Amino acid sequence: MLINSAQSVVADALRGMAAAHPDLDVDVERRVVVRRDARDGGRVGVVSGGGSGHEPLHAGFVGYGMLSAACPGEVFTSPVPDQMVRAAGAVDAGQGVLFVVKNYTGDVLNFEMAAELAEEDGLRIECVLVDDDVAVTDSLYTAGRRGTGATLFVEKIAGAAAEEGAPLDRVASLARQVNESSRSFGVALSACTTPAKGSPTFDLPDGELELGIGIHGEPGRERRPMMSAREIAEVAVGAVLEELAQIGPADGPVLALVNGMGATPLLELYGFHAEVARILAERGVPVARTLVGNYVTSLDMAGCSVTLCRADEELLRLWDAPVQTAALRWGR
Amino acid sequence: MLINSAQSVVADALRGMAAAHPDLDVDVERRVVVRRDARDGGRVGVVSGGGSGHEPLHAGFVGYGMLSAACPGEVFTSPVPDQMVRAAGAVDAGQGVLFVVKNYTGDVLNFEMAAELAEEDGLRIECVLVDDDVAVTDSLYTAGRRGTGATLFVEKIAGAAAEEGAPLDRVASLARQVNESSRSFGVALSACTTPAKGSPTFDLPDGELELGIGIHGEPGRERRPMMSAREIAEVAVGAVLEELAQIGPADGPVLALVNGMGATPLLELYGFHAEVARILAERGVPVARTLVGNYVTSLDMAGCSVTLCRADEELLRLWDAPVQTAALRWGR
Amino acid sequence: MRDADFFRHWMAAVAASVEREADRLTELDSPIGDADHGSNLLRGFTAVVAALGAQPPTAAPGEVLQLAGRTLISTVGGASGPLYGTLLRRTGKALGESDEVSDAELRAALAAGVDAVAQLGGAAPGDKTMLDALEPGVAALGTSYRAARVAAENGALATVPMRARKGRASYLGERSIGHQDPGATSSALLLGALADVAEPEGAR
Amino acid sequence: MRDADFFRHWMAAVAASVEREADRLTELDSPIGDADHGSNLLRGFTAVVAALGAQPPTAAPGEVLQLAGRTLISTVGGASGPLYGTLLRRTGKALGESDEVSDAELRAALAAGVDAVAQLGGAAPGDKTMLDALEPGVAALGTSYRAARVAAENGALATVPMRARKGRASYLGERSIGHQDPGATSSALLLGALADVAEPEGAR
Ligand SMILES: Nc1ncnc2c1ncn2[C@@H]1O[C@H](COP(=O)(O)OP(=O)(O)O)[C@@H](O)[C@H]1O
Ligand SMILES: Nc1ncnc2c1ncn2[C@@H]1O[C@H](COP(=O)(O)OP(=O)(O)O)[C@@H](O)[C@H]1O
Ligand SMILES: [Mg+2]
Ligand SMILES: [Mg+2]
Ligand SMILES: [Mg+2]
Ligand SMILES: [Mg+2]
Repeated sequence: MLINSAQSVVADALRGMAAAHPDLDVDVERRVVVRRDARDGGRVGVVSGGGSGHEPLHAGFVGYGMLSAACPGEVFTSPVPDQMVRAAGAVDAGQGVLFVVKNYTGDVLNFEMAAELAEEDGLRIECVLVDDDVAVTDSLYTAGRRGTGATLFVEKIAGAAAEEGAPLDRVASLARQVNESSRSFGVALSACTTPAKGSPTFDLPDGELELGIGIHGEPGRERRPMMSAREIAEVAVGAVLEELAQIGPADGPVLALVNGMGATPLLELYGFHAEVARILAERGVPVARTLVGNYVTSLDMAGCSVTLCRADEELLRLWDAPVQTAALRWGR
Repeated sequence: MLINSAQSVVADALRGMAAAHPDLDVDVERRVVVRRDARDGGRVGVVSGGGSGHEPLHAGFVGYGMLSAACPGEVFTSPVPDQMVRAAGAVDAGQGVLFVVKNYTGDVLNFEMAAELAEEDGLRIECVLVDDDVAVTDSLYTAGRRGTGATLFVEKIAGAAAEEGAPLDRVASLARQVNESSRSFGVALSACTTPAKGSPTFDLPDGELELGIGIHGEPGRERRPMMSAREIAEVAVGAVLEELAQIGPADGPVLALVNGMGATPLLELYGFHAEVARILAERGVPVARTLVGNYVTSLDMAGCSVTLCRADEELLRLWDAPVQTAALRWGR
Repeated sequence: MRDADFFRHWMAAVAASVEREADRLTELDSPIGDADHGSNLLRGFTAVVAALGAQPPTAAPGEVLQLAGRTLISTVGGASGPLYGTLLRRTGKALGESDEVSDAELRAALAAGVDAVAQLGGAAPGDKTMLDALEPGVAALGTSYRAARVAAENGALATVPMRARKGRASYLGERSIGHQDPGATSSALLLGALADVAEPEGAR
Repeated sequence: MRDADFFRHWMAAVAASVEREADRLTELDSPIGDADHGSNLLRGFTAVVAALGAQPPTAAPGEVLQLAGRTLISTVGGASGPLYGTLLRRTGKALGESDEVSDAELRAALAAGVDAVAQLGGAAPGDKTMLDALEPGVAALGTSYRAARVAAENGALATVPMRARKGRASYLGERSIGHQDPGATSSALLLGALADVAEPEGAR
């Protein structure tokens, strides 16, 4: 691994972000990355965070039109409440703050505690839970669906609404709409290696893959002999469309995120996207916008995920709105 | 590997690019990716290409303010002259075309043949060779320094000049200036696996690394026991600065590219950049602009490279100029 | 009666056993989790020991545990940070402000702490979580500290055949069966350390 | 005298041996190259066979080799595409337009082709490239086709201890020593196929 030590990985990365992005205010000690002009213009703050190892999520999405601040935890470990409280304080311009929380027990508990503390400090806080991963059934027998690729959609669209001056309630309800309209499915072709463990988190022999993985190096729901990109796309898109159908009848196009888990070459990812696009076309699902790349990663895991979000005109407009962050940039 | 077959990898990726980027004109059959509005405005054309497996280089850099067209070869195999001839014909607006060629025997020979053929068709062609990799000594005993990270700088700055309407000679001389002002050094923490071979191109045990690697999965100049990010940065930055010093005394700041080889998590890459930035600061080298990410990759190789380019005010201005491509985007 | 030093020793003993067992906890967290439980608790209890070292020596037992809990919340993250943090904070609060507490008071306070964990995390025994060690362990305190240790250890072992219904392991469904829960394992360490401090080797 | 069919058979024989040896060529290209030489030539000679199949049967020997060369240039890429393409094109050009060529004419034409390769790539024998098999191989054609095959094979073997000065292997410096050059190996296949076609098994 390209590291100094397992202990220093997150602090080192934050020092690097500070050096690379002068428009970010990076508190390496307290682990908060804040957009320098977060408080100018009296906007609603949008704060997210989670375990590290998913870069560019979240810190790479801090900036104009997206996140006001991000709180990176240890690798695959949700941040602690102190970080979110500090971030909320740093970005609040009197209009309140939205917490974007991926649905993992740790993230939920820590953000909840932070919300309580920040509210005690007099801030208005709303939380939106992201739970888009269809590989996990949302039932009494699980901690609920995981938050994965849809996080990018939620952060982009909530950030755009906040940038426009939408009030907290509206920013929060848009964020919830995006989450409820999004579903994801992920596949691993290799396990990943956390700095602390130093060896792959599970054993996945060459020639096998895991279907229905999350983004924390945990095994998926099912192991299979290696499949072609075409077959993998069938499974992933099929699973996502099936769950989207349960929300209700389609009423518009989708936003598509074809996401690499970290170690899958862009060459392969584009080839995989060709299959995704073909399948969507065959099933009559119009795609309004597409993003192909490594956005919500799992360290050095090889694999990919597909996220689709049903987008009405308002969501599309907010998706297209200018954004200027380390990892996502257009229109500005 | 996330593929359909080793034979279809490049065609599949091009189908995916076509689906994801409607503003690109992707000829999957003939393997040419052209900016749709390449001929509007009567600009000089800037065409590059090379073996596939380095994505987003080059096709990810086709668009406003950068490349007019790209010619992707098979994986790690330079494209054939027919591709470059076709690309030149597709982008020429009467102002001539610059070929940006990485210095590998195959690329040089194929681009040279293409230039001859295009000139026979009546086009004005200039070629610029990119050879920035200091791990290879440029002597009678080698094929000369390899073209690696500086390719991004050359393509961005030549593209910006062309976008502004600079004539072919000027675009070419700027491109040469960028190349002559740039040096790179790369390190592999793992080998990569080409689809055709299906297993790592060389054997690199855990706990060892290769110093001075290129971008084609070839071994480097030297194998060493694993080093820390700090130590690797010392070696890489030291080697680059030493070679830059031989060009002449420093007369301004540098552009820095801290580049991932494909499978190195962004978390680690930023941590590595922290060391690069520290060393540059300690040695009194001012950094004007920084790019951290996977830009000039080697399939699923883990590792990184450092490229520095001495930039005068004109180069900085052209670097900052708006760019809108799949993989590099700002100011627009 | 147990004074503040008793609780400081307990926390130091937990820190020591977490340090000893960190790799095993992370290992257990690999097949059914995200391979961080050991490093999470190591980071947390190292910080607890440092925080308690900086706390005024006049602190009451309840204050010791509350500071330990707050420190876990501020340094661990993940699921275990808020859960163990709440366990110790609530236990500390229940102990009140007296300088010495009886074993019966401690037992009642720990029971309140475990309830708070169940409430916060929404889990019940049988869900394959730390509660599967904490509940039987704390219940057995009525017998002896050593009995609590044994009950917690058995509780941790009993998670092996369970199918997880809370936390990350629940994502695996059927595939979570056959693995011991890391949090239940660390809970057994917590109660084991308590037994060590309350009934030291020599006293056995 | 050798007619156009002789050259078509030669190219088909090269395609067959490249198909047989593709994995080995790629394997040789791994430690000192980029692991594509086998697939490059397989792609190229498969296209050559297809192109020749579509060529009018009236084509002269020189036209057969020129089409083969152009096809390699248009389908292979890499270093070997232009180099082998030039070898065959230049050889074809040197054969002129006659319907039959003598062995002596072929020998002279191949020598011109090899010179063109040396000129295009700037390499000389001893640089650990295809020239280390082509030069001695074509020189030995004066003796016999079989001698050419043997000389080319020996030339390929002789690249093992060489330090590369051209192509990708040169980047490795000292570390290129000890490996056989893939291009020299495929050149030996090329001349071996020529020997097979010119002096078939039965004739030996
Ligand atoms: N809802 C819950 N209630 C009680 N304990 C839980 C719950 N969710 C998880 N746990 C415990 O937390 C442990 C995992 O802790 P840890 O690995 O530190 O956090 P994370 O799961 O966030 O990575 C599990 O083994 C389990 O015992
Ligand atoms: N300058 C050169 N002159 C002659 N032959 C060369 C030269 N450069 C490379 N070669 C030959 O080309 C072979 C490699 O071909 P190939 O692997 O297909 O292309 P690439 O090196 O572009 O991947 C080498 O083994 C060598 O024999
Ligand atoms: Mg965790
Ligand atoms: Mg090649
Ligand atoms: Mg865990
Ligand atoms: Mg090669």
